[in-house]
Parts: sequence; C-alpha cells; structure tokens
Amino acid sequence: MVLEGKKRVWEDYQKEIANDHYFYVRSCIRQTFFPGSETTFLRIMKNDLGKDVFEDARHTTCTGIGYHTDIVPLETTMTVIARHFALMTEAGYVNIIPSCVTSFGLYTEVLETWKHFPEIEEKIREYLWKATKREFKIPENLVHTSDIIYKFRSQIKEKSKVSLINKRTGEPLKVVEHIGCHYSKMFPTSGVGGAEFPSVLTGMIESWGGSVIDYPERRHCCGFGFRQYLVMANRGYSVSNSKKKFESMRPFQPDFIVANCPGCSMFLDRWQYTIAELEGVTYDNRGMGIPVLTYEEMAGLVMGYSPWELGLQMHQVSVEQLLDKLGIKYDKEQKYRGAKGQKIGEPQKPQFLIV
Amino acid sequence: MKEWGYSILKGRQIDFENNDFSISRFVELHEPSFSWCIGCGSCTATCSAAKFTDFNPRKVNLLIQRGEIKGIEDEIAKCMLCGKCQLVCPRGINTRNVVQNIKRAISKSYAL
Amino acid sequence: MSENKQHIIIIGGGPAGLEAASKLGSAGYRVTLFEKEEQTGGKLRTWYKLYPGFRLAEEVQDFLANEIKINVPEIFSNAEVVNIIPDNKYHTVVLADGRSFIADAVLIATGFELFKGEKKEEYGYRIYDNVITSADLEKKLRLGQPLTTANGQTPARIGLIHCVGSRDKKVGNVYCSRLCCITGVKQAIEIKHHLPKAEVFNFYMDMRMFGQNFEELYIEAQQKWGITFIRGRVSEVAENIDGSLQLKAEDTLSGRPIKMNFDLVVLLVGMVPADRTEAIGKSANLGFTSGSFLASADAQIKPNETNTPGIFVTGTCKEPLSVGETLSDARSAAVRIISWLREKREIN
Amino acid sequence: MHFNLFVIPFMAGMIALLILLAFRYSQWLSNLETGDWRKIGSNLFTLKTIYAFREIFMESLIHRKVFKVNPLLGYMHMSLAFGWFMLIVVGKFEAFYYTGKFANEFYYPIFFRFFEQTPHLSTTLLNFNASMDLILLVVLSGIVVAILKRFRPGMTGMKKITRHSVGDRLALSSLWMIFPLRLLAESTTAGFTGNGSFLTQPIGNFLNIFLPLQSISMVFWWMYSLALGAFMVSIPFSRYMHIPTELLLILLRNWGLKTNDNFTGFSEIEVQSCSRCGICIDTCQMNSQGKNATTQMVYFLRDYRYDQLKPDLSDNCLLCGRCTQACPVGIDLTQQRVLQRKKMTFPQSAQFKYLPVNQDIDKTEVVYFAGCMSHLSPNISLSMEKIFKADSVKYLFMDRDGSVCCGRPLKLSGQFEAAKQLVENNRQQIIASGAKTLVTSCPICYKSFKEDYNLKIRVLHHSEYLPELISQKKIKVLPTGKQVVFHDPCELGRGSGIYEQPRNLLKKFTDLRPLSQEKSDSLCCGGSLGNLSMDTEERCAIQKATADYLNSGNPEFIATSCPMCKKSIGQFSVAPVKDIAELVAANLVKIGQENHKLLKYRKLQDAMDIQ
Repeated sequence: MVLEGKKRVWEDYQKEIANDHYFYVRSCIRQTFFPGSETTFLRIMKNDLGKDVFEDARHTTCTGIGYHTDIVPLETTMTVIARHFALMTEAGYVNIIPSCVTSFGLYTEVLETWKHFPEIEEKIREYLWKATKREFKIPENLVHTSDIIYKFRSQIKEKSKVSLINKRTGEPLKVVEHIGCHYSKMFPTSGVGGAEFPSVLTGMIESWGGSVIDYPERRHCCGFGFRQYLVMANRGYSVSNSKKKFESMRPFQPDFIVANCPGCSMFLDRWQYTIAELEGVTYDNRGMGIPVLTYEEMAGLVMGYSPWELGLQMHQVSVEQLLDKLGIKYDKEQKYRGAKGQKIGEPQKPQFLIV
Repeated sequence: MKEWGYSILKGRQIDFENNDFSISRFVELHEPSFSWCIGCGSCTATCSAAKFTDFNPRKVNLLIQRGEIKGIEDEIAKCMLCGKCQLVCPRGINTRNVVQNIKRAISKSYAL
Repeated sequence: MSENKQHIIIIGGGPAGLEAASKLGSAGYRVTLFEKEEQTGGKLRTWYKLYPGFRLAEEVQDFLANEIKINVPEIFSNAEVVNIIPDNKYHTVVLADGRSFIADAVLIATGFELFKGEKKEEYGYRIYDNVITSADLEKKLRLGQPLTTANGQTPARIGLIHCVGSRDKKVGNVYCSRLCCITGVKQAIEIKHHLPKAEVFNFYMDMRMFGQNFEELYIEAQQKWGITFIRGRVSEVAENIDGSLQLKAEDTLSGRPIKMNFDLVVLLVGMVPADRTEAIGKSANLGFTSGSFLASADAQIKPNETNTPGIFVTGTCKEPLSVGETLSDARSAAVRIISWLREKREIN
Repeated sequence: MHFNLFVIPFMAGMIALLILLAFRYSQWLSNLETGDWRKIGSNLFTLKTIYAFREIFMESLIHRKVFKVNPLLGYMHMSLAFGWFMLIVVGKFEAFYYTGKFANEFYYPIFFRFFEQTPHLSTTLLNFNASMDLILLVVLSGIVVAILKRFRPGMTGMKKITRHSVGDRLALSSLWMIFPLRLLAESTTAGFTGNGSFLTQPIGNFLNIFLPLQSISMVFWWMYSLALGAFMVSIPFSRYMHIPTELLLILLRNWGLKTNDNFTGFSEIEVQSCSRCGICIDTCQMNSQGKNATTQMVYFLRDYRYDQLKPDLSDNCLLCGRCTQACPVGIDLTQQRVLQRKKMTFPQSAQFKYLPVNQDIDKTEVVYFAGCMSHLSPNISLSMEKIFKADSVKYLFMDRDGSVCCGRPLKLSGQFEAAKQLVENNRQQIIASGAKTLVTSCPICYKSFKEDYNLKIRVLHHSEYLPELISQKKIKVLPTGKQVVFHDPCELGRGSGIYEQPRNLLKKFTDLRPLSQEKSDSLCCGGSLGNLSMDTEERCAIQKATADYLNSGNPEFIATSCPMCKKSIGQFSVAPVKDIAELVAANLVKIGQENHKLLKYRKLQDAMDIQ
C-alpha cells in the first residue's frame, strides 16, 4: 500500500465544511438504536467545541427508507426535504447537517436534481407552499455529521483523554472503517476522500492514534439494503453481504469496526450475532465478535466519556474487550442501569456468541 | 434452533480461489482445444439438445474452466453427441471430445 | 528563408513527425522540426517490443534516425511549441521561450500521452504496490528488469485489465483506444516469455483484433501460451493482507460475478492526446474529436487536412494509431503537404 | 530311440506352448455366446469346414491377401509361414521314408540331420535332402526380407512399421535366429559327415577348412533347439500368438461366428489373430493424409492385448472401415474399436428425459428423417421435400423442428446405453407415424435405423429410395450430361454395402466417371463422427486430401449422398459438391411435361452450375 497515492486521491476530494452554526437533523435509525450517539455528538459540539448546533423537534424522517423501498414517490420525498430546509430557513440557519448517511445522500441527490432541473424545484416549492405555507432557501452548506467530526478531529485530539492505542502492547489499534454507501458512492465529490478511498473516518482514526485496515471487501455494502432487510425472506441476502465483509476482514484481526452510517453500524453489529447463531462462526479469535462503534461513540471514548453514557450497552457484540484494550475503566454493575441508577434489565444471552 | 425465516446465501459469485479445477485440468490435458473458446455461442445456437431443453454447451465449458462444477454432471448428460457444434465452431474446438472428457473426468473410474 | 524553398514546420519529433520530416526533406523542402524533449523518438524510446511480430521498438527508432540523417531536416530539441498564429499566406509558430518561426505549412504531430492510471481510482494504481500500467511493464522489459512483485517475489498469477481509460464515459473518454487490446495480448505473451509458469488472465470488454496478424496473435496467446481471456470489465481492485490483489469483475459469458486473486495487475492504459495538443489546436482554430484529439477535415478523403488551410495533422494527435499506422499516416501527410504546397505556388 | 540332451529346450518349449494354448483357447471358447455354439454345431459337418481349411491354406500359409496388397510383403509372409510348414511336412515324410514308420519321436524329423549323419545314397533321400535345403533357402530369403523391412520399411511398400513391445522383440529375435541356426547346425554337421545337400554341404565343406566342426556343430544344435524353445514359449506372450489363433478364427468364422454388439470369446480370438502386418497403417488416412501413425488398429489391438489401452488412442479413429476392408486376417476392426470404447465408457453418462414424446403424430406413408447433419446442409432436406411433393406421396418430415439424434454417434463413442434412450424415443415416433417406409438422408442415421432400431418397416437411404421412384416412374429426371464422380460415404458404402444404387441413379442422368479408389476402397471424407479426439488441423488435412483426390479428374460435380461428406469435401473442393438428392431435385421433370419444361430446367441447371 502506498499511502502517498491515497493522499493524492484525498486531495482531489476535499469539500467545504462550514465552521459553525449548524442546523442538525436526526436519523431515524441512529436515534432508535444508538440514541447515545446523537447525544454525544451534540455534547461534543456544544460543550467541548463550543459550536452552535440547533435542532428543531418538528423535523421528520427524510422518507429515505420509504423512498429506497419504492413506497414514497420522489415528489413527496422532495417536499418533505424541502420542509426541512424551510425549518432551517425559519430558524435562521444556512448550514444543514444530517446525522443519517441516507438522509445526507438523499439531500445531495435532491439538491443535484434541482440544480439540473430548476422546474422541479419550482414545482416542489409550490407543493410545499400548498401543503404547509412554508418557504425555504437552498442550504449553503450540506455536510454529513461525520464530516463535522472529521473537520474538528484535531481539536478533539487536543482535548482527548484516550488514544486509539492498545494500552497493553502500545500498538495502534487496527480499525476497520466502514463508509455508508449513500455517503459518497452516488456523488463521489460530496464525500471527503471520494468514493473509492473515503478518508472521513480514516482521518479521525489516524489522528486519534489508530491504524486503518484496508481489506479487500472494504468498499462492499454492509448488506442492510432497505428492501432486503425489511422483507424477512430477503434477509438472507442482507446477512450474506455482511458475512462477505467479515470473512474478508478476518485475516487482518481488527480490534473494532467503526461506521459513519447508522444502518451500517446497526447491521455490522447485529448480523455478527445472527451469523454466530446460524453457523456457529465469529470473526475474531475468541468467539466474542468484533465490536462495532459509531464514529460518535469512537469520538466519545476518545474524549473520555463513560461507555455506558455513550450507550455502548446497546450493542450486541460486547465492547468490554475493546474498553480493556483502550485501558478505559468501566463499572460492570452500571452497564444495565438507567440514568437514575435503576435496573433496566439484562438481555438474554446468545447461544453461541460470547458476551 | 430458532426459526429465522431466512438463511445465509452462498451467492452467485465465482470464487476462483476456492473452486474445483480437477475436471478443467483433466479435460485440458486430454483435449487442449477445450480452452480455446471465445464465447461466440454458435455451438449452443445449433445444439440439437438445446432445442428441447435448457442446455448451453458454451456455458458448461466456461463454468468448468472457472471451476464451477456443481451440477455439471446433469448438464453434460443432456448432450446427444451429434456433433453439430463441432461443425460450426469457428475456433476448431473438438467439442465432442471435450464432452467425452468431461464425462470421463466426472466418472470416478477415469478421474486419473 | 530561401526565396524559392517553401518552408514546413513540424511540431513533434515522435515517429509521425520524424517520418514526415524525412519524407518532406527528401522531396527538397525546407523542414524544421520542434521537439519538446531532449531527444526525438517519442514514446518509442520507452517501449520494448512491438506487436504483432515482437520487433524491438529500438529498431524502428534506428530506422527513423537513419532516415533523418540522410534527409537532414532542421531539428530543434527542448523546443516546446505553445501556439500557432494562422494567417492566409504564412503561419507563425510560437515557442515557449518566445521565439517564433514562419512557415508555408505546419504539420502537427504532437502525439499522445497514456491515460493516467490513477484516474481510475478503483484500480488503485499508485496506491496498491502491485498494480502497474502497460507503460510501466514496457519500461521494466526494456531496461531488462525482472518481472517481480513489489516485494521481489516471482508472480504466480498476473492479470491484465483492458480498456483502462477507454470506452469509459466516467473518465470522459468514450472512444476506443483500439491498440490496448493487441498490446494486452502482446504483453500477456511477453509475460509468458519471461515467466513460463505464471498464469496470465486478460479481462476484456471486446477483443478488437483489427490489424494484420492480430487475431492470429490472440489465438497464439490462447493456444500456445495458455492465456485465459475473461470477458468482463474489472470493477474494483483491492489489496489482500499479503499484498496480493483481489479483482472483481463479471464473467459476462457465464453471467456471474467473479472474484480472483492476483500477484500483479497490469492496467492497459489507453491513448489520450498529448497535453499541449489542445492549446495548439485551439490557437490554430482546429476542430476536435469527442476524445479531444485533433479532427481531420474529412475522415475518408482529407485525413491529414484540418479546417485551417496549411495546417495539417498526422499520427496519434488525431487518433490512436499503431506505430505502423502512424508511419503510413505520416507519409500520407507528407504527400498531401507536397501537393498542397505545389497548388499554393501555382496560385501565387 | 533317438535322443540327445540338446532336444530338451525344444521339447520343453513345445510342451509349454501346448499347455498355454490349451489354457487360453479353453478360456476364449468358454466366453462364446450360446448362439455361437449352436452355429458351430450346425456347421461343423458341412462344406463350410472344408472351405475353412482352404482359407487356412490360402491365407495363413500362402498369405494371398497380403500378396495382393504388396507382393514382396506377401512373399515374406509366405516364405516364413508356408516355408516353415513345408519344412515340418517334408521333414516328417523324410523321417517316415527313412525309418519306415510314421510314428517317430516328436523332435526326430526336426533334428533329422543330427540323428542321421550317414550320407544318403538313395535318389529319393537325396531328393528329400535337396528339398529340405531348398525350403530352408526360401525361408531364409523371407528372413532377409523381414530384416530389411525392419530397418528399411519403405522397400516392402510399408510406410510405417509397427512398433513392437519388448516381448515382441524377444520373440522376433528368436524367430530370426531359428533358421540361420538351423542352417549353421546342418551345415557344420554336413561339413564333417557329408549328409548335407546343395546349400548346407558347400557351406559345411567351406567351414570345415578352418574350423573343428565336429565339436562346433553340437553348439549350433543346442542353439537351434534353444531358439526354437524360446520362440515356442514366447508365442503366447507375443504377437506370434496370431499364428495358432488365426487357424481357430478362420474355422469359427466359416462356421458363421462374428462380432456383434458384445465383446465375446470370438472377439477375443479376433484380437489375438492380428499378425501386426501393419497393412492397416498404410490404408489409414489418418496416417497417409493426417500424418498420424500412432493410432491405427495394429497399435490399438497391441495395447489392448497388453492391457494398456488408453481412451485417447481408442477415441482417435475415423471408424471409416478402410482397415477392416484391408485386413488380411479379416478381423472386424471397426467393431473391435467400438466395443473397446464401450468397455471404457462411463456409467449413467447421459439422460434424455427432456425429449418430447409426441404420440399424437399424423399417420403417413413415408416418414422422412433428415438427420442432424442435414440441418447444417439444409438444401438436402429441401430437395427431398421437393421430390416427395413431385411424387405426391404423403410424407412426414419427422425432424423438421430440430432433430433428436439417431443415437449412432453415442454408440460409436461407446455409450451404448445412452444411445438406446435416443433409439427408443425415435423408434416410438416412427412407429406412431404408421409409415410403411422410413427414408433418411444421413448414412449415419441409416445404419443406426437398420441395425439398432428393430423396425418392422422398410428402411431406405435416399440413395436407394430415389432410384426406386425413378424405376417406378414416379419421378423423372432430365439427363444433364455433366461429368460427375461419386464419393462413397463410409457408413453407406463400407458400412452398409450400398455401392451400386447411387451409381445407377447417377448414370441415369449424368456422365458418371469412375475413380481409382472407389466403393470399398473409397476414401473417407474426414468428417467422421467416429473420431472423437482428432484435432481440427488433422481433420482438415484429411478433408482437403480427399477433396483434392476427388477433384483430380476435374469433374463438373462431385456427387455424394451424405450431408457430412458434402460439408467436409465442400470446404476444400474446387468442383461443387452435391448430394444426389440435390442433383435429382434440380433436374426433376414432371411426368409428361418433359419437353414443355425443358428450357426452364436447363436454365435452372445453369444456375446450379454457377452456384
């Protein structure tokens, strides 16, 4: 691997990321399965970096799931997104930062469409007006929230308490970075580092002390695929894709996986359990699986936040093995306790996967 | 065991590194023209058997070369050995001997 | 400039420029040739052997150099032409250092560059250690370097990817570079010359074996050298933990995706016009093809003329051509320039 | 009692040979089919046995057929076989005359000159003596030819000599040694006793000048006996097994036995009767045109005998039948090849359940089966249809929409069971059509229909059917006067014995010219479905050579009656190659309208020429 070559590619794919004053749009999947991640993002942005991040509780789904499953027509999707832009405009913001990679992709797609077909934009403005009596301005800056963390990776590094280094060996942790397909595969220029060698997560991992694994199936989809997952009979297709990735990363013995897409984080985590139960296989050497983090969780750990405040107990593959490597102290007792210290109940133990 | 309602699929990808080339090697040894195919498809177009069933001599040849030999036995059994394919092959492939050697490779007694 | 000798300027000292220069020189014209490099010879200087007969590129270089010696045109090396100022009677050719020259006719023979392999990011050229281009391979062979992987091992399996930068709208080149196919066949055989035990696979979209003995060489590659041709464009290259490469393509003839490992991958990069061709062409008000090559006035009957009278084109600045075709085209250009200059003199 | 220790090697060899022969013969005979024994029983005491002995004399001793092919090679075989036979017979009579009793020690006549060293006085004995020397001279001359042939194969007309195994070489060397040693033994004895004749005596006298013959001669008698013994013992393990086996073969064959679809004891006897004369190598086009002299029947049978037969060799044969026709021993070589392929075939290799079973077939008079190959030469079936229509006969074109193969290609490849599936499918359809006549355009199919289908209706190739139509005045063809040569398709000619019908048909309306190699001697077109492993270049070489041969007299047309032959020859032929069906169809005239339509048909014909 010639790193210089990658850097050259990265230079070609740099994009403008606004410095402050963001209108934040949450993700359906992330807020459901990794609610701690979004909290962490806001906490880092507001408390640690002192940025202005605004969110409006009235914002809805972007309809991405419905759109990609052919349930919601494009005009509806565009109108819903236009409403988000209107909420942003009304709040006096120009920079929009979706938490979801699919939303990010969809926003990008909509803006690109309008750029080439202004008449469609006009039509959507009309629809939105008819439906809600709202108006909007096109966002000046649209980036994904992982782009924001990428932008401030050095500041986070400065304030960090933990490095992505194996405390016991002193070696950098080997990290698999997984980029959501909708981040840059549709519009390579809209992703940091492009579509083939995206550097948004690589940038974070490397500046926080870890090393990135470039394994053969790195580019491959996690397998989520809305249509595939939503219909039970098709889930075999979904899990097979994840399995392909795990098999490919296995020889590299990664310490953990990090993804910038909520769906990917979810499926790379959960499917490890499913594969273990179906076939009796895990892709680490100890039968425990490879821990999967969202980039917010990774940043939170680096910032020294408590793993249970980050919501790491919500993961299927247990993260304790990773916390031990990082040298992070944690209280086992606190894992399944709520904010007020009450017991929230423990999940059932899987048959094969060791937790 | 739980009822999952789905299972992990093998996929359609030709996994070259883990495929079985025993038939391919055997046929190539005994009939080198086996690997001269350029995929024009005239054999399949003229094939007597292909007129009646889903049989594609070009594809059988190719899949064996790629080491994809699952179910090849049933496929090759469809050949009537009439020899029309050999008459139309532009590369001069000895198609009947290819078929013959595929069968020979499959049958255990002549595997070596 | 002598009164009765008409003056022709040739831009580019590759095979096309040299061949036209010697032919025009032997016809008694005053010929001035500008070569941007230190030496003439163009890409021939970096190529090892030529298809389909495996003749040394060096021999053609020698042939051209000999011809030039006999017909003594004036050659300026390290002379980069920046633009042409066309005029009714004489055209002015301006060099980068500010000097300018006038001529009755100008022949553009600026040639080609090879498509930059790194533009096809998914193939990882200059990122993965064991991905090289066809030009890199030629260089290795010409210098007599052993064919090894980056860590000095003898590669057991080598893959050649056709159409890199050609027939590819995504990189802006919809045209067929047409010579990469036969180059792929030639190089596959050359690899077998050096590494008889290696397995060689070519991934192609179409095999365009248009030239004399090209198809025969393709057959030889299959039958004598056991080279495998897989119809399918490689979608991506990735690196395995041991530095070998995983290729993904569709084996379109079986209708199935295929995944294979290779120790060395060669990208058969296509031809694109040389960097300065566009600027020179624009300065002389010339037309361009879809691939930004210089357009002929007419593909059938005016292959070497342009839409600016007195400015001619030859060689690979107008389309991808083989060495043999380039030399023929240069001769054709020379003949056309001679007849055009005669007509011009008669009118005057 | 005549005895000397040196006779022991000979006697031991002789006894060993007899035991081994008895053992092997009983093995083969026990593998005969029951029907075979019935045939033997009913033919044993008939003239057939006498014919058999006549054939044994003509072929095993005189080698008439070899003589026909090549006189020098024939002489070699005859001088050895007949000469040796005569040495034994005359020697026996000599001993009988000398001792006055018929029963002597077995070895006594053979070593007569050792035991009877007194010079003869009676004229009869002197004549006997001279005869024996003469016969020995003849045999020795044969040996000389054999040795020369071994080192200069060209001189006997053989292009390639058979390659021998180690065992064969031992047998061959001992055989070559026998008669020179006999000459030396008798000459050295004559040298000091004077019991020799015109050959042995002068040599003996000459040697006596400088050699102590009395002591030396014993050495030669020993060596002579040893050579004889060695040869006897090596017979069952070498190609010389053919000598005793061929006698048995001729008897059995004359009693009506032949090799069918199963490999029986008789087939084994056929295999063992091969003398490896190598005539099959010369006659084989794969050798003469394809430059392949490694696959012929002589090698095939040798490899089989030594249990070393490989599919690649077995599959590499055109099955054209030229060698069978030429084989001086009369072995059904083509069938031998097919049966070995059958032995080497793979179980459950084919499955044709996908074939349509169409019982709902229109009843018809004639069912027409074009055959797979005709589909690649469609003008043949078009012509046949035109003829059927001219005849106004009700016919069914059975394989119009894609053909189910007749099964013969599979059978030729050895896959008898697979072929049966196809046979059964087609058979049902043919029966369901209710036709009284089956006509086919493909000789390959024809042979299959004839031999494997067990049809109760008439089966005709169109070369039989068309002349029938003409003689019954159902169709009429216009004479063209064109010069035509006829190429016999292997499966039709040698395979099915149809030589005259197509010729008679052509003579009716063309100027049919003879060829030097025709009928049973005709060349194979090279297209052959029988050969599985021959490469395309070699195939093309044969196709081209045959095409060149047929074109050598510059005919206006080359006529044939097989789609495969038409295609094979057509690729390389200067003159247009036409199936006789095409020629008939193109020159067809409606009965009663000959003059009226004459001009139009002439024009058609010219158009055909151009084409």
